[in-house]
Amino acid sequence: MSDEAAVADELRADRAAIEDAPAEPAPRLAFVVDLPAYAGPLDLLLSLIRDEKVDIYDIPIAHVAKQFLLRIRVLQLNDAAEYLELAARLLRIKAQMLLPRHGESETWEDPRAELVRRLLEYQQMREVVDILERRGDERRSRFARAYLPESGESVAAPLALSLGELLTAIDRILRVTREPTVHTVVARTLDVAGAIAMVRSLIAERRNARWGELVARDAEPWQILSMLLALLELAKLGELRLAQPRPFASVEIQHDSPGEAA
Amino acid sequence: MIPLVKLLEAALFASPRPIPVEELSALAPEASPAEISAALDALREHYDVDGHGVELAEIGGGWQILTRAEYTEAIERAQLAARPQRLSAAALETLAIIAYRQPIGRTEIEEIRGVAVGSILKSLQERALIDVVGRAEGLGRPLLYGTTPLFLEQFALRHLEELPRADELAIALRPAPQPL
Amino acid sequence: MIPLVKLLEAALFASPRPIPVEELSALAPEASPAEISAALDALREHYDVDGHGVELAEIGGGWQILTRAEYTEAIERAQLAARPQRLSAAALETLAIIAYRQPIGRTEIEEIRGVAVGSILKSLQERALIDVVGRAEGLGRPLLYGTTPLFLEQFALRHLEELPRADELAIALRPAPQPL
Repeated sequence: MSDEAAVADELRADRAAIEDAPAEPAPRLAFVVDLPAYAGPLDLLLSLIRDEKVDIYDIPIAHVAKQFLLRIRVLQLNDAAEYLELAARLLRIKAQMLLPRHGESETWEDPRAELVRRLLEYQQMREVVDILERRGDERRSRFARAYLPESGESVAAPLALSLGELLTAIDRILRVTREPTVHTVVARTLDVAGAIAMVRSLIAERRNARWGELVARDAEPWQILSMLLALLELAKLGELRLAQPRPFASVEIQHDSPGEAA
Repeated sequence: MIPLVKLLEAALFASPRPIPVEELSALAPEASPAEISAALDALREHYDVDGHGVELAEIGGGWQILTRAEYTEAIERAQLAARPQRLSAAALETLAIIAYRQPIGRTEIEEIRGVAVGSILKSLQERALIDVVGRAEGLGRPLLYGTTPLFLEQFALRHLEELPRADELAIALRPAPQPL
Repeated sequence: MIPLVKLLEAALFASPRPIPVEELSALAPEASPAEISAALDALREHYDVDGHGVELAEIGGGWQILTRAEYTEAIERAQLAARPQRLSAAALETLAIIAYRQPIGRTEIEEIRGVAVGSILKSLQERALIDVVGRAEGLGRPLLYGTTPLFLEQFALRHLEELPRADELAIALRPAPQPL
């Protein structure tokens, strides 16, 4: 078999391994009792490199890629997509390593270089995490004053507002509202109860009102119908009287409570 | 101070409410009630004799450390001067919606936020960050809200157009292309 | 204790959060910065030498009284106060990156961590440990994040420079990211 054919075969097998990874049920390994929680694919890869005691500057890619895929399967990782992406990258590097090198070896660029750089950067960040964790624990082990007796009258303090806070708020809104400007038009059912409540509150305040005050000029048909039915209902209940002085004139609505002079 | 007094001091300081004496006993199960009581006396005396800014008080069956009354006024004055209040996330969101959609009615704001905003509108209005700017047509003629000049002042904006456009924000918030 | 020390103690006792030095100065406008500083030293020394259950700590550009760690267990056992929850590893990683590289955008954080961080950024922001500090130039003008004063507080840092510089970490590779 030629080199190219061998590489192609490897790649086929690798692709199959990736495609299988999430679907295949995890083998229940007896020794996997306490699954460590990984913060991400780089965390997993880094701990693999540590466990396998390999040199980070000279990673045996084929071996590490295989182990990496195995761990993804065993751990049944939830964010599998991100882990699989790194797995695919490892296999790509492996393929590049398998390809015969052309030209001078000095000009050959190690396909692992970018990965190593990222791993080192990630490891550096993990060091900071350790520091933060230690300091956070230290602080958590000491309490601040918790009991705050109520003070007398509290005067409103001046406001501290930043544009950043406002932008953040908009950010949050846009995250939950996908299409903020598009409203879906749905058929509205009549809201007679709402209209009744509104008329009642209006005539509780004033002796009379006119149709034009109750229904806006550009009211939708359902609003006009709701109001009409509400007025008829209230008239039937004897709470108000309707009058139209002349044809096409605005309907007048009068408060009609018993015991009051007309 | 002896260890028991120090423990009581730390617990009284850390507790969100006054502590009844039985609960103080739970702190040091090996100490007798008489020892707890003596320790409380020692702490009170220490604060009084040594001249501290705080004192130990038993109020309504619970023990608490209180700031001495003579300092409270100075403290409140300094706090007020140096620690301006912040708006809650809910209030900021409501304010942001009004800034971008004004004039806007309560129902529309509630549709976007998914929760009632009545009391928030009221407090934003009290702080003069928003105001009623008109009434919508239609049933019930709901009130419409808009931002005030003080709003611009607070955010150091010359005019509303200085806010980033909503479509710019939407682009910024699109899921980024996956790394790796 | 002299009156100024008592006043500062009263104010520090009354506050659940560190009090910035400016606010302490506002308490006693007639005192010079040197006098304030001397009074703080006197208070710290009093707590240490006299053996109190609390101590004075310098955190996030301000001063705060905290209980001594040795009493925490007993206080928790007696259920008088509870320690706040720890942050997840994912949240700490994201915070670490923001602390060192601020102002930094989401995409950049995701490149380093290798995972999406949208929901973590949101929850860190809700906990007020980070905030939007600006927007980057360029397409979409992405939001940039930075740490807040509360971040310093929760990790008992006096200021960001207290974290080791990138080149002091065991592995130094990139030109030092601005420590800010």
